[in-house]
Amino acid sequence: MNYPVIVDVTLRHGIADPEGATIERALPALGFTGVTNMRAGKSFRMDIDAESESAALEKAAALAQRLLSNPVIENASARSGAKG
Amino acid sequence: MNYPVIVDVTLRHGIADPEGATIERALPALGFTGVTNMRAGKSFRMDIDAESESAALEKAAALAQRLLSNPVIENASARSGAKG
Amino acid sequence: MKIGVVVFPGSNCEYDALNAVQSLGVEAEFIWHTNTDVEGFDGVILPGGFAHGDYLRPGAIARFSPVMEAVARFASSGGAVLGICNGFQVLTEAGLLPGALQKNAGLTFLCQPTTLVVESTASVLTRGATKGQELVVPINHFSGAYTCDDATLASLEANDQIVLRYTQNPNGSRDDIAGVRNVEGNVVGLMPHPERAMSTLLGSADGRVLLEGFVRAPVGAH
Amino acid sequence: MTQAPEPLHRALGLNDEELEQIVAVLNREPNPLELALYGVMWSEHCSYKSSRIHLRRLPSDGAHVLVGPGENAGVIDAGDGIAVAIRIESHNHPSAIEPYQGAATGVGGILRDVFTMGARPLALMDPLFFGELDDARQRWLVEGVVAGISGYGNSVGVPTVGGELTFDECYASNPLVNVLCCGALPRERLVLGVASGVGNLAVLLGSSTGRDGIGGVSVLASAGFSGEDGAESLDDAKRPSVQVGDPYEEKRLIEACLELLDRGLVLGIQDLGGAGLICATCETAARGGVGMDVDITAVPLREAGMQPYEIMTSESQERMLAIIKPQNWDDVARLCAKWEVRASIVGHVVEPSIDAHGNAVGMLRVRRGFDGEILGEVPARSLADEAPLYDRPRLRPSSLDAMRLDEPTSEELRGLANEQLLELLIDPAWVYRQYDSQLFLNTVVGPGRDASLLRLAGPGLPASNRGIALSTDSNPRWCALDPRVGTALSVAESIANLACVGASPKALVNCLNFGNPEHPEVMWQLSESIDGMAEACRAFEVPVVGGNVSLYNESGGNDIDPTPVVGLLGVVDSLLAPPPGWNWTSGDAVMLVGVRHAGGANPFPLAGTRWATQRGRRGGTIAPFEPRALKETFAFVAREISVICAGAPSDVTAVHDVGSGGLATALAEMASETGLGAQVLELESHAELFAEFPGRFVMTTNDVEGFIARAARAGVAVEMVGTVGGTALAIGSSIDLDVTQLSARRRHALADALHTAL
Ligand SMILES: Nc1ncnc2c1ncn2[C@@H]1O[C@H](COP(=O)(O)OP(=O)(O)O)[C@@H](O)[C@H]1O
Ligand SMILES: [Mg+2]
Repeated sequence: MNYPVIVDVTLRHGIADPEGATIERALPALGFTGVTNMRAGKSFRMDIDAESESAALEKAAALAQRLLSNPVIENASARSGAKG
Repeated sequence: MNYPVIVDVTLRHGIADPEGATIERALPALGFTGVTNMRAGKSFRMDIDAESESAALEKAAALAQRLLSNPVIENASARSGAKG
Repeated sequence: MKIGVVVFPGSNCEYDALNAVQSLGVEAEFIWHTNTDVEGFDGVILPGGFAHGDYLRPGAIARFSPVMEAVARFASSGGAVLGICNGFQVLTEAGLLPGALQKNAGLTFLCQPTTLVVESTASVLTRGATKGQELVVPINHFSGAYTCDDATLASLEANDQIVLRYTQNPNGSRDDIAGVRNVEGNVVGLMPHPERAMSTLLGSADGRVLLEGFVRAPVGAH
Repeated sequence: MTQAPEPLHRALGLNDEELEQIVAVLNREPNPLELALYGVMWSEHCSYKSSRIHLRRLPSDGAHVLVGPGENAGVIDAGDGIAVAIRIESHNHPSAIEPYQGAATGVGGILRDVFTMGARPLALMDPLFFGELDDARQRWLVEGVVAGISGYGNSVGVPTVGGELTFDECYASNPLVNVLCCGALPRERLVLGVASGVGNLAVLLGSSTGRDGIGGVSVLASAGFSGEDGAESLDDAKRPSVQVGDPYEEKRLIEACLELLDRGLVLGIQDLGGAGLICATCETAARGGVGMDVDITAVPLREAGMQPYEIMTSESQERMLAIIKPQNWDDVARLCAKWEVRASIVGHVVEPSIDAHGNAVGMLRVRRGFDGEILGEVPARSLADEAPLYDRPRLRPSSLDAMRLDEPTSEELRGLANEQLLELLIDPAWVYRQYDSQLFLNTVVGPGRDASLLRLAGPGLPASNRGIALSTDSNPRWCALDPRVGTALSVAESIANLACVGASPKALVNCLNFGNPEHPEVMWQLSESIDGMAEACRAFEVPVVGGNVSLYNESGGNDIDPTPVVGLLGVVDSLLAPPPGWNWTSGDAVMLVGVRHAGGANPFPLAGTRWATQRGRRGGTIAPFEPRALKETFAFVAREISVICAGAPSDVTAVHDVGSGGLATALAEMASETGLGAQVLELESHAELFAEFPGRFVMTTNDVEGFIARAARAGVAVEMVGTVGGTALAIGSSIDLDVTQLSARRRHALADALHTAL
């Protein structure tokens, strides 16, 4: 079976995020106030061939660790990409 | 009140995704098979000051449209970032 | 004749653009991005660089700078506007030019000479060149792959809006597109850097024909 | 059995004698915060305690030297009212952990060293050393480091114009990432980081402060220093984190600082590098002979709950300290606001205290509020300048004699020269094409040639037709066999590279990458290498204006080969036309310029060559260093080329020095760049194809007699060895290669080894 999966990659706590900070600084000028703690991250959607959804998620988690994220500065997690 | 919100930005259907394609090509060499349709996207987490969660999500959706995505090539949507 | 070079925080080719224009004997001045008008200028250049660090997307934050409203007004009244590299990205983000620029197909920054073909001379940038002319001009970018949907491409073709193409596509740009213009031809954007090809001492003087065209008396001014 | 907890000073990297010395300085026990300050400031990285006594042997004088070693960057007078600043540094260990950010923050740091002097950074170089690429981790390191330099350098808007790329198994777990920056300023604007004038303010500019790179001090987090129970775990929030570079912040910081200097609003600026705020404040105070009060509550923080020692020692990037007069504060704040650079008053310059002997002693006081509690108080100079200096034991490695006798010979490999040559050809373009090498419209010769050559021009500089040339060089294999001679030859090699673009050397900076200084063999290597550098710099009359020492480059107890990297700055007096480069023309005569044979017993030494190393032969005796003939050859070549740069006609059409890979490689590189072959006469021996020793150049000319006559007048040996033309590179009976094939092989070698697309 083929399962849609999403891997989310976010910066680890305490790691500086210049991109998020720069976006946040730009917001007031655009009329957006009250937005704080902006953090930029990445996501990857893919279809995974596996026995079950949980097997697909496991595979995605391994992929996330090995290739899609840099564990020194990022956290990664996998979730189902099926429309809820 | 302050609500955690996540904005997901993905490439529009039909727009080429060299990053996703490159990752997909690299997978078999790393021992990952059966992964297809890899698409790279972005996500932004933030805290939004609003009356209600739905107001926060509305604000985030506007932000997503106006700044966080480029509608020429990307789609964007907002969701609650609270731990489910 | 006076050319304005817009400076956003993070721009880094502003001096190069200024020097290139001045080397053609034309007056040029910086315009700080918080300015709300571009009055007194006969042409405006958005230079290369990394405005706002290229964070989010190249040009995404810069296009909201106050000066961009002025640039849009200037453009709609027929003023000559040129976006080079990051400036091109800003113009597409601002909707002043069609399409978008994505990461290079190879996912690395590229600094190398490219050969361009002039596809249309109906623009403020290429009016001094001849159709089919080949020019050696360097590229220096990470996000230079020109992207648009099929309908946009068809209309670009139909309206002769593709101004420059690469002879050997370096970055995965759709249809080898290196530069485009708006329908009227007074707004042009390109990824290669003509201001870096102004003298054989630096490798090529082929950019001169482009910038000389740009700094010529404005369209419809005579 | 529970182990006794390690005493705090040792956990902070201070030994018992150092603690005693601190107690003597303070006349009391230091408190934990004070101990932490000494821990970082007296670390090897900040204090050079193992190398300083040796570095003093390097010559640093010259009539044109404006600022020598010891400042943030060396500065020379380049003429026409322009001063040029140059500096090199390593970022080896951070790059091994997180290659992208490690390399990126290395670039950021070296830029700050240069604009601290008031100079606008105009060029970067990046000597890189990795293990062999058949290992996936090395490929990951290479891609990450190159992407990091590209990502930061391009965005901050300073061209990266050259570097080096070396692969050797000794760097497998300890890659070296060195970065050099060169900048220029109007001569009269030179500023030094001095905090003079009681009542003046220390203003922190740039990023907020987080827990980034709190190196050795991180042990405090688990040492119960914060007053909590010592069992506090190193959870995610407390773990010292990787420094993340923000080139956008740095770009604004550069522009803001240069504008502050232009407008005369600052008395001095100092970058925050290793050891962060403590280093910047104590160094500026020590230089000015004054005291400084630092208010930790005035430092903008990125994270909650940071301890005073964390605030004082954090290595958060993109920060500078400016010393200003109080009446200028409003203007400074306004200017910083324009560039969106944060500015906060964090320090006050105060009167020095008078000690028991009646001497004025500038005290650095860390306070909670300028009128608040004093958390720590130490003499600024004791932190900045009075770290203990060590003359560590040195020992010539016992294995050296046997190694030197193990001479590689070419005998058994005759007949395979074609393939051997192809194996040596690597075009580093895959690396440098990721770097913007053209910013500022100055780059006449960019990366990929012998040396880089730039117009000496930039925003705010007086007009000039001069050019500056830059080259970085090292040869760890030579240095492993003979650190003294190997280093001297590396300096010579660097001068040869400059000569190829018509430049004569004006100043040298060095980055001494060595192993563990507690190994006597490493200290011997370091000391020998410094002597070799000193000897070469004296012989060639090149002052050493700065340097950096990176020790403890080891892994699993194995030290890297000694890797002294030299960065050389040269000047071309008139740069109106590009130098000829490698592009030879059909019909030209190929001339071998310089002494054809190495001095000493072996005319074509293969020891330490790339050819020998590639075949696992790491022994032998390298060529001796004989400066007299080298000097004449370098001067001749530099003159021949500088004439062309000045716009005069010349019969010389191409030039390339014979460097790593030897004569065959130099010829192959010229053929490959031009797409044109050459017929070269039989060489004296197979070894001549690949032997390495500086002092030889390949030049082509369309007037053989004229060229030979000029060389004869200069007393320089030249021989015509072949003719350019055809589709093959043929060298006697040993090499015959199709140029198209050779070029393709060279162009793809690196991308193929990295398993990536070109
Ligand atoms: N890491 C790098 N970054 C930029 N340029 C590089 C790098 N490595 C090598 N180069 C460039 O490639 C050319 C060849 O380098 P190298 O083989 O070390 O030269 P040489 O042996 O003549 O000193 C030089 O111009 C150098 O600047
Ligand atoms: Mg060389």
